[in-house]
Order: sequence, then structure tokens, then C-alpha cells
Amino acid sequence: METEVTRMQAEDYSLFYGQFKALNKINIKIPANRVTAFIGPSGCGKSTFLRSFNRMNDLIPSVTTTGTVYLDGKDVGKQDVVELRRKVGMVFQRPNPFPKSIFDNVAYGPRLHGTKNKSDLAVLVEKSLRRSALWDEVKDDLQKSGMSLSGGQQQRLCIARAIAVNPEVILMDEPASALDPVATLKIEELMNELKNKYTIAIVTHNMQQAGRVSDYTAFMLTDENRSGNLIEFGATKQIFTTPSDSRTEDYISGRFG
Amino acid sequence: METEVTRMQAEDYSLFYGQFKALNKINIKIPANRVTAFIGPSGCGKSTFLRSFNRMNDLIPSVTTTGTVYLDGKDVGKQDVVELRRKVGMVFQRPNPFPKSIFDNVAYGPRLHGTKNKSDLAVLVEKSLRRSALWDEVKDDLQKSGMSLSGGQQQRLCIARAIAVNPEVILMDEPASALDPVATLKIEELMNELKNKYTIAIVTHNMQQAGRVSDYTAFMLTDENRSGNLIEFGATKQIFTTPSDSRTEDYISGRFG
Amino acid sequence: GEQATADGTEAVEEVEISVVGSTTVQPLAELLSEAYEAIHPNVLVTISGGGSSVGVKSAAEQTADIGMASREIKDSEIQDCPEIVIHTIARDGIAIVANPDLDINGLTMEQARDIFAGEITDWSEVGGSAGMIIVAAREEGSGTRSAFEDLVMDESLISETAILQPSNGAIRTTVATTPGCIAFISFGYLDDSTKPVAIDGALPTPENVNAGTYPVVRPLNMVTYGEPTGAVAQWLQFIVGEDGQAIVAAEGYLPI
Amino acid sequence: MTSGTRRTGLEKIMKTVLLISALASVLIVLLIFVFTLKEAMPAFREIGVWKMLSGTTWRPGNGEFGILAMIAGSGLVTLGAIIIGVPLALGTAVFLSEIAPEWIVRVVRPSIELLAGIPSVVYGLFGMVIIVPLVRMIPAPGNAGFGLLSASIVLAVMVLPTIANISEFAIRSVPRGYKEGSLALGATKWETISRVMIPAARPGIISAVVLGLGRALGETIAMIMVIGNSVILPTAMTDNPLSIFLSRARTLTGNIAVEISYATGVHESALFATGVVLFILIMLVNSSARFLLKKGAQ
Amino acid sequence: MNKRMLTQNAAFGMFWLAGIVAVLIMAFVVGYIFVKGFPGISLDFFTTSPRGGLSGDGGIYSTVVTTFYMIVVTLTFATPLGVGAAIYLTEYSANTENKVVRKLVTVARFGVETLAGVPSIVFGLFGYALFVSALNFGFSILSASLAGACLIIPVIIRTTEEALKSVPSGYREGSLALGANRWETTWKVVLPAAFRGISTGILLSAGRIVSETAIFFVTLGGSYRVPHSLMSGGRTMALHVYYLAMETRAFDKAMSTAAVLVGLIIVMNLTINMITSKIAAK
Ligand SMILES: Nc1ncnc2c1ncn2[C@@H]1O[C@H](COP(=O)(O)OP(=O)(O)OP(=O)(O)O)[C@@H](O)[C@H]1O
Ligand SMILES: Nc1ncnc2c1ncn2[C@@H]1O[C@H](COP(=O)(O)OP(=O)(O)OP(=O)(O)O)[C@@H](O)[C@H]1O
Ligand SMILES: [Mg+2]
Ligand SMILES: [Mg+2]
Repeated sequence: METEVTRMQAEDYSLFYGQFKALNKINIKIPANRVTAFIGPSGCGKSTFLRSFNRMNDLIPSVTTTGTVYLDGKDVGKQDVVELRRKVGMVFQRPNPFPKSIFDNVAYGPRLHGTKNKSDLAVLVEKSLRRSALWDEVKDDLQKSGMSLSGGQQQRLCIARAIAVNPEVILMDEPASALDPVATLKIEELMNELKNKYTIAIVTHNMQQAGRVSDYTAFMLTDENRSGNLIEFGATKQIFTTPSDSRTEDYISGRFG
Repeated sequence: METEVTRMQAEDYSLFYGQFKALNKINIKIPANRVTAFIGPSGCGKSTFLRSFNRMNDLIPSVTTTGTVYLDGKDVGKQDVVELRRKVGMVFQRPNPFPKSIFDNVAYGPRLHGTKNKSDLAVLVEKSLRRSALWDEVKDDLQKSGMSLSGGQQQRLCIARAIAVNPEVILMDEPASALDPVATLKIEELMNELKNKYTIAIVTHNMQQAGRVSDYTAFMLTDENRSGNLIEFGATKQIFTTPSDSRTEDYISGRFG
Repeated sequence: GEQATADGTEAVEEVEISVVGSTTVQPLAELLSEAYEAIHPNVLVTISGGGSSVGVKSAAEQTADIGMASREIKDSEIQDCPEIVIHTIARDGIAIVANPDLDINGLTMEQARDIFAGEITDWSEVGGSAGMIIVAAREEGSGTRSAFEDLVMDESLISETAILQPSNGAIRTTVATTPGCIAFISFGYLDDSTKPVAIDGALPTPENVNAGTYPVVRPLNMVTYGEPTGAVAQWLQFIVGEDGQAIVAAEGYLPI
Repeated sequence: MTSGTRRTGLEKIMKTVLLISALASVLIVLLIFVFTLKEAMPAFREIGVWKMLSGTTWRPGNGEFGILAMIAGSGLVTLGAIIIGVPLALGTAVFLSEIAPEWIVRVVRPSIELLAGIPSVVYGLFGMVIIVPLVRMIPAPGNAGFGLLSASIVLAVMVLPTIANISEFAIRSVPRGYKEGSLALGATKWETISRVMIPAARPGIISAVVLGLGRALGETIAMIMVIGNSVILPTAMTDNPLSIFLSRARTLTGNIAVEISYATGVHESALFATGVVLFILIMLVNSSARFLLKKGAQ
Repeated sequence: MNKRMLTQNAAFGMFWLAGIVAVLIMAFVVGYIFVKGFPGISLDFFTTSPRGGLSGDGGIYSTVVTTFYMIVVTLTFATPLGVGAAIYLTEYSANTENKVVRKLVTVARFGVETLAGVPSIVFGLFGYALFVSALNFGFSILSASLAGACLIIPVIIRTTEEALKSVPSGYREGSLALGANRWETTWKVVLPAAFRGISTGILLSAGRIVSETAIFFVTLGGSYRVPHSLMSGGRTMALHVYYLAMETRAFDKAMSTAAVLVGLIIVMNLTINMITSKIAAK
């Protein structure tokens, strides 16, 4: 852990929905080129925290925060939000392709950021779809609507869309929760591949998945005020075998329901 | 198994949503006064099958079926559906109390079926709420809206509502999936108690829960056509320790995601 | 409701008379009914619009006690229902009026015709200061319009580009608010918001009509199915009587 | 058991009663069409359908009953209203759904709903007193203020709430995921609105515009108060082709309302025929909208 | 980057403008009516009926009564039909296997859609031809409210359908699973849960009646007397505004009447908003 490069970091970070404190003084360093998993029971603030990294929570008017989140040492709150979101990509729990063709879905981001040239775009789209392991299944008809794909394919399309803008970090909020086992496996393999190039943070409800896919694991839990706290953070192996907090053990062994 | 009395039974039962075959020739005998758990990955047809017992699928216009489902040896398709549903109660995945008072929620069924007398109703409501372990928490204000209860309380209210019409079978579709650990425990205890009087069939995603609560377990899986098949059925102990099908073992040990 | 009075005199029966038809006659009829009801509190006269044709039809089909028409009853209507009886209650002059800001006082019959036919299009052509003439008229089928066409237009047709409005009141508003506008309206609608225009030197006044110098006149009629009886007859009697005709005159129409 | 049969009996009775009420709307449509058609038949028979539709002169006194001028009038005034009203309405819809702060939405939305509730007479009155004199100030021969432009402006205000409300709803119902997905890729708000939100809301926006179109075609009272009601094929009054909108005109609805009071015989029947034409026109508009929507959905 | 923000600012500027223009129009129309109309409003204005003739004298008492009468009678005709039709279409139609009934339901949906698009003057013509003439009801509240009912039935059907659809299907399933039949489920669970939505729709329809002119212009007759039975003619407030503006020159009175009318509409809208925000709060 000490030898890792930190890509993103939260420092005494608290978040409020109106009066309700959803995150309580979170401190964490997300290492570069690793997969970090966030686990914890429903409502403990995993999604909320993940959305803080690319300031998605700015969209919710009632949200206020204290403390700081950093990307490469710079306060994300002080960066241009449009540029920040290009650097920090996100894949949502429910796949959300645009109602456009597969090609246009992937090309959407690059077009925004200035790639107009047709052949450049074609190259980029193919590369992204290959990386997200979708190319073989869709290469024959890139003009088909993204909405007509199966759930697992849609999710991989969204991953392709996210990596097409060449981000540095990819956030994934339960990317496999809506998927069948086969699609889930594919996405897990994908993450393994992607971490060579990107920093990945995922939220998952599935212990087995966290165990299989992540290098580091963060365990969150709500306190008596229903605020989310970071209970423990460390190498996944250590968390799953010798957790230092008894609540982590309880949760991982399934004693929480 | 051979010594059990069969309450409900499916014989070569297949179900189609339009052209799509969701259930493929299911054969099963649900023993009386036992808890039978249905497990299997998402989309394998557990809910669909459960809803066949009280003909809830009749509400979906595209559904057609072949084969037979029996209650106490009689084809449910030939019974009066209103009376069948009184005998076969159902508790849904998401608690769905009516927007009425707690009292009226529980009294709803009995009133339909002819109990008009006030004091009879009061007695019945109390008895049902006691059985569903909710009485102590709500007895002071039965006029409060059923919607104002917590999720776990709502689920127990729905159970009270179901048992108030004195059914013979209770179907529960993931009754604890929306609940916190404490509420889940209460509902599990309840099932243990209820099985003395009722035959219970539950769907659950939670292996631990199936292990804890059920006497028999049915494992379902989709085949290459995405149709649901019953892979294995037997005493829960045997299924969890010495399954005869390797896929059951894979699933229970979590190798499916 | 009218009840038996305390001193035992017999209660007077309540009657309702329904009157339907021409929107031109409607306001006059309303005033007549108010005056009548003041002396006959047991009578209620309800007056609805609908137009002259509807009036004649309602009387013929007996859906109303009386039909109102602001024009002669057509032969075809009498053929359809020979039983109808026509009661002329007043005559109405049709006045040519112009926007009050215009500096024009009179026209010859010929000039008027050419203006309404759209052949004269600027006021300077008829002696006013330069300015576009805007013609307004009633819609096809209106009694006012057909009377005006008969009496003024001869063979010519009213210009197609004329602003058309479906009532005398709307025409009056249009003339009053539109610079350079000229139109024709029923005498009953004359007031200081518009400027009456003399034709061949005769201003549109009842006196000139009676003297025969202002020629544009039509009858206002009420129609019943068969000879009226009872309350209906009494009310028609009232209208053609002294009191009724006084109201007719006061409203600017010509008594019979 | 008797309670059971009583319950089943009630269920059957209610089912039948409710089915009958559902069919009542069909009955009403049929009745309306049959009745209007029946009254219109003499005109169609005596004048001829084609002659009516293609005729440009309407002189009931002379037995001429062409309604082409009215069809053109209705079409042009609706076109004008759409040109003026749609950008304003869509702009307002986007403003309300995506841009305005919550407190402004809380003021603006009820204001727009209020516009929808104001009786059309009031708009007509307003048009007569305010809009017509304003339009009269445009210098052009024969321009008296009454005409297509005034009518289009009044109509644009009248359809504004319909189009704005439904479009706003359509934009608001675009799944949140689209918006978040786009923003998460580093799109600006405007890029997200123009490239994702509006395309996704297109079916709703189209039906909003079509509904507005229908309302515009059907408006009566406000129209007769400001459009001049002359039966002429509108033509440009100056070199500028846009001056066609300064021309007076008559709408199909206005034709009915203006003349129904005095019409008899064939004339009256011809007015019912106008109603039939209007009815068919609106049904065409609505079904082409449904067709567009279906195509959009594929 | 900069160019993208510039485009955004330009576009947003236009949208702000659109929003502001929309509000200004509203403020201008309503403000104008109120400024011109308020001076003429007094207690007398409400308690005296209009006078006959062309003076435009008098108040609006009888027109308020007629308006009220029209609302009540029209809703009496339209509400059971509209709500009943909506119940059938949402609660029953999906579950009928009968081919004929299914066809009928498709036709009924088409009927509702068509009806919603029919311009009101056509309802007027129809009402005149059928109720006033053929059935001999004459110019009367009866004729006018039957024609008016045709206008608002689609409004009621649509809003009721929306309200019914927004009732969670869990309520229905819960009730059916307890052995209730369709009607019992609808009557005891679905309708109470949809009540607010349905009443909003009915109020909305009442608003349509209040502001409708074209239909009543050819079916109500325009008598300014207080109506005393279904067969009396009458003049609603909206119609009165038309008469005042077009027949008399009592513009000030027309504006006062319009102000009362707009005030009534505002009250109705506020009520609707109150109901719907209560739904949202739930
Ligand atoms: N927009 C919001 N407004 C108010 N409270 C919110 C909002 N979104 C989430 N919350 C609350 O914040 C807390 C954390 O929610 P969050 O969605 O982050 O949980 P989570 O850990 O992702 O749960 P899950 O595993 O169920 O997705 C919860 O109590 C939730 O109710
Ligand atoms: N109303 C419906 N129409 C068409 N297909 C349906 C319908 N309901 C379910 N299905 C399909 O039938 C299959 C079985 O669905 P079902 O809901 O029974 O699965 P399940 O085992 O309960 O899954 P889960 O654990 O996710 O609840 C799925 O493929 C599903 O997509
Ligand atoms: Mg979450
Ligand atoms: Mg399920």
C-alpha cells in the first residue's frame, strides 16, 4: 500500500443531503492502476461516495459537502467540471446507452471533445469496443440502436463509451448487478485487463465478485445516525482473511443478511 | 420426502410469455406444513412459477400454459379463481400495504369474504397481527396508515393481511429482499412459526436464508433457450451438502456470481 | 313564485313566453320584455338569439312561442309552413357610418356603392383628405346586409376584401376603432362612437326616413305559429301598442 | 356462497356498465360525424364535393359555395401561429425543465398554466384592443390590422401553454441515466440538452406540437374577432411575400360561427359541410401525428 | 473548450429570454384585464343581473348562476361516463380474451383520441343539429350541457386513466391475491388511491366549461335571465364577455367580467395545484 501511487484521494470528506449527513469524514487514497472495491450494506453511501469523484452529486441541488476530494493532488471542486468528468469516467449501475446507434454512442464523447474526422472516429470506436470486449458481437452492425442490445452488452457498450474519451479513472457503480452470470464474468475479465491502463473504482454487493476482481477493498457502514463511515480499507486479501474490525468480518461472512 | 403429504403440485407445467417459454415442464410436489425454498439465478422463472400457484399470471394477457398445477389434488385452472386465491395467499417482494389504516388492511380480506361483524373482525385482526409478530408494535394505533410503517413492519403487515383470510398455502416472493437484517430475522422466525399451520413456499436469492429457514429446496436454472428448468429438488440439508447436480453445487458455493 | 295572496284573491298563473331568433331584434325585445314584466309580474319572457332563420324555424316548429326576424319572411319559409303569422313590430333604418376621425360628411348614392364595391379606395377620391378606405360589412345571409344590398348596391357586389363581422355591435366596434373605416349598421346601434354619413344629403335619422328621403329601411318581425292567443297575444299587443312603440322609438328604431 | 354469487353478479354488471361507458365515446364520435354529415349532405349533393373544396368564391346569395379560401385561411393562420409559437413554447419548455432554478419554475409554470385557462373570448378581446392596432401600424396598402398576422399572434399565445406543458413533461421524462451518462462523459449542459435530451424527447415534443396544431385549427371565437373574416384567398400585399400575413382571411371555424345565425337551406347545409371538412382535416392531422410517433418509436 | 461554453451561454440566453417572454405575456394579458376590470367590480356587480338592450348595464348575477348551472349539469353527464370508460380501459380491457371486446376497446381508444381533437365549434354544430333542433330541446342548459359533456368526456377519460395508471400495481395484485374480484379491487383499493388524480381531472374539465364560448354560442341562446330549469336558455360568463365586447360597447364591463372569469380560473388552478402537490407530497 505504501508503495502505491495515489490517483484519487478523499480528505475528511463529508456529504449532506439537505440536513441528512450521508457521508461522515471519509479519508481514503485510491491507488493508481488498481481496482478498488467498495462494499457495504445498502444505504451506507457507496454510490454517493463514488459520485463524489466526478462531481455527479453537483446535479442534486440539496447536496452540500465539507472536506476535499483530490484527483492527482488537485482539489476536484476547483477544477473545470467538464474536463474533470472527461478524466474521470463513470459506468452506471443500470446500463444507460443513449437512444442512438452503437457507433454514435461510442463516438459521442470523442465528438464532444473535438474529434471530428470520420476515420479517426472509426478507429477510436473500434478500439474502444475491442477493449470492452464487445467488438466481435456488434461489428457487423454498428448502426443498430444501442438500446436493442442485451443488458450485458449494453453495460459493455457503456464501458466502451467511457473509455473512448481516454479517461484516467473509471468509476463503476454495481456494473454487474443487472447482469446474468456469463455477462458478469466478461465484465470482470474486462476490469482485470483495463486496470493496466486505468484506475478503477467499483461498487459491488457481491462479496465473491469483490474478492475475485479487486486489489483493494473499502468497507463502509452506517453509524447510529445513518451516516456512512469508512470502516476499513486495505488489500482485498487482508480484508477478506484477517479483517481488523469485527463488523467487517460479520458482513463478509454474511451474518448481516 | 416419501412420508410427506403433498399440498400443491405441478405436473409437466410449462409457461409462455407470448412466444417465449419461461418455464419448461416443471414437475414438483410441495409438501404440506413445510417451508419450501426456490433458489436460482435472476430470470430463471422463480417468481413466474410461484405466481402460477395462485394464478396471478392470469393477469398478464400474453401468458399461456400447458400442463397442470394442483392444489390438494384439484387442478387450480378449473377452480374458482377468487376462492383459489383466498386459499393460496401471497406476500410480494416489495411490501404492498393498501393506503388504508392498519386495521383496514388486515380486515380487507375477511370483509370481502363475508365477515361483517365488528367484534369478529377485531378479534381476527388481533390474532393475525399477533401471528405475524407485529401486534406489539402497532396495537396502540391500529388507525395509523399502513403506509407509514417501516419496510419490515409493512412486510409483516402484508403477512398478517394474507393469513387473516385463513389460507392453506402462503407464497412469499423474496419477502426479505428489501429489509434490513433485523427485520429479516423477525420474518424468518415468523416463517418457522407459521409452518405449523400453513404450507409455505418462498423465493429467495439469499443462500444463507434458504439454508436457515427452509425444509426443502428447489433449484432452478435457465437452459440454452433461456427457459427455466427445475434442476434439483430435495431436503434442504441434502441440497446444501450433497447436491446431485454439479450446477447446484456451483450455484450454492457462489461460483455463478 | 307567485302564490295566493293573503287577502284571498286568486293567484295569477305564471306564464313563460319563449322568444328566439334574430340577434338584431334581441336587444330591443329584451327592453320590451323588461317593461312588460314590470306591469305583468306573472309573465316571464325569455329571449334567446340564434338568428332570423332560427327564429322563423323555431316558430314554425313550435319550439318557441315567438320567432324574431330582422328581415322579410322568405317565400320559401312561408311555403314550408303556411301556418306562420307575421307581426311587424318596428322598422329599422340602415345607416352608413364612418370612423369619427374622418373628415367626410356625405356621399352620393353612387359614391357609396362604389366604395362598398371596392372601386373607390381612397378618401381623397370622394372629397376627404387622403387616406385608405377600409370597408367593413356584415356576413352573407345577414338581414342587414341583404337589405343594404337591395337598397344601395343594385347589381354591384360588396367588395370581397371587406372586413366581415357577425353582428351590428361588432361592426360598430370595428368602425369606431379602425381609422378610415366605413360600414353600415342598424339604426338601433347608432351612437357617438361612429359618425353617420349622409346619403344624397340626407342623414340617417327617423325623420328623414319618414320623409322618404333616407331610403334604407327594413322591417323587424315577430313570427308565431297560427294566430297568437293568451299571454303571447297580450305581449304582442303591448309591443305594437303605445307603450311598446315608445320604447321602439327611444331605441332609435322606427315605430310602425 | 350466496355472498359469492352476489359478488360475482355485481362484478358482471359493473363490467358491462363500464364497457358501455367506454363505448359511449365511440357512439358520440359516430353521432357527431353522422349528424354533421347528414346536415351537410344536401350541400355536397347540390354543389358537389370537389366544387366546394376547390372553389374560391363564397357567395351564398349567388349560390357560390367555394371553401378553398377558408382552407387556405385556416392553414396559413395555423402556420403563422406555429412559426411564432413553437420556438417560444419549446424554448420555455427547455427553460423550465433544464435551466431555470426551482423557484423560478414555481412561478413560471403556473403562469403558463393560467394562460391555458383564460377563455378564448378574452384573447379575442385582447387581440382586438392591443394586437390589431399594433399590426395596423405596419405600412402596407389595405392593411387594417385585422388579418392573418394578428390572428397568428393571438393564436400563438393561445397554443403556447399546450405546447410548452407537454414538451416540458416530455423532456422531464427523459430517463435520468441519459443525462448523467452524457455529463459523465464531459459534455456541457447545453451539449447534453441538444444532443441527448431533446432527441430523446422528440416523440413527446412532436405530439405536443401536433396537439397545438389541432387547437389552432379548431379555435373559433378569438379568430373571428381579429382575422377580418373576408372570404379571399390570401395574397401578398407588397413585394415582400411575407406580407401575405397582413391579408385578411377567414378560417373554417370562423365561417361556421359567422354565418350560422342567418343561414338557411343550402347555405346552412354548406356550413355543416365546412364542419365536416374541418373534422376530417383534424383527424388527418392527428393520425399523421400518430404515424410520425410510431415511426419515431421504431 | 471556450467555444463550447460560449455556445452554451448563447443558447441558455435564448432560453431565459423565452421563459421571460412567456411570463411577460401572461403578466401583460392578466395584468391588463385586472387593471381595466377591477374598477368595475363591486358587490352590486355580483348581485344584479345584466340589463337587456344594448347599454351593457347591470351586473353579472345571472351569468354566474348560469355558469354554475352549466358546470354542475355538464359534470353530471360527463363524469360517470368518463370515469367509467377510463376504468374499463385501464382496469378491464387488458384482461379480456374476447376478440370482439378487444376490437371494441381499440375502437373506443380511437374514439377517445378523435373526440379529444374535435374543435369545439363542431361540437356546437352537432349540439345544435341534434339537441337543439332534432331532439327539440331548444336553446337550453340541457342542450348546451349535453354538447359540453362531449367536449370534456375525453379530458376526464384521459386524466382518470393517468390517475389510475399511477396507482401502484402492487395494490391491485395485493387485493386480487386476497381473493377480491376486479370490481371489488377497483372500488375499494384503486379508486380511493386515484381519487385525487381523478378530482383534478374533473376540476380541469370544469375549467373548460367555464371558459368555453363557441359551443354555447350556438346551443345556449344567450338569454340574460336567471335560468330556472334545465330547459331554460342562459348566458355563461364567457358568453357574456363576448356579448358585451361584440354587441354593446361596454368594454369596461367586458373587462370586469373577464377579470372575474380569470379570477375564477386562477382559483381553480390553485386548487388543482394544491391537490397535485399533495399527491406529490405523498
Ligand atoms: N438524492 C438523494 N436525496 C436524499 N438522500 C439520498 C439521495 N440519494 C441517496 N440518499 C441517501 O443517502 C444514503 C446513501 O445512499 P447511497 O445511494 O449512496 O447508498 P448505497 O450504499 O449506494 O446503497 P445501495 O447499495 O442500496 O445502492 C441513503 O440513506 C440514501 O437514502
Ligand atoms: N410479464 C412478462 N412478460 C414477458 N416476459 C416476462 C414477464 N415477466 C417475466 N418475464 C421473463 O420470464 C423470465 C422469468 O422471469 P421471473 O420474473 O420469473 O424470474 P425470477 O427467477 O423471479 O428472477 P428474479 O430473481 O430476477 O426475480 C425472465 O426471462 C423474464 O424476462
Ligand atoms: Mg448504490
Ligand atoms: Mg423474481
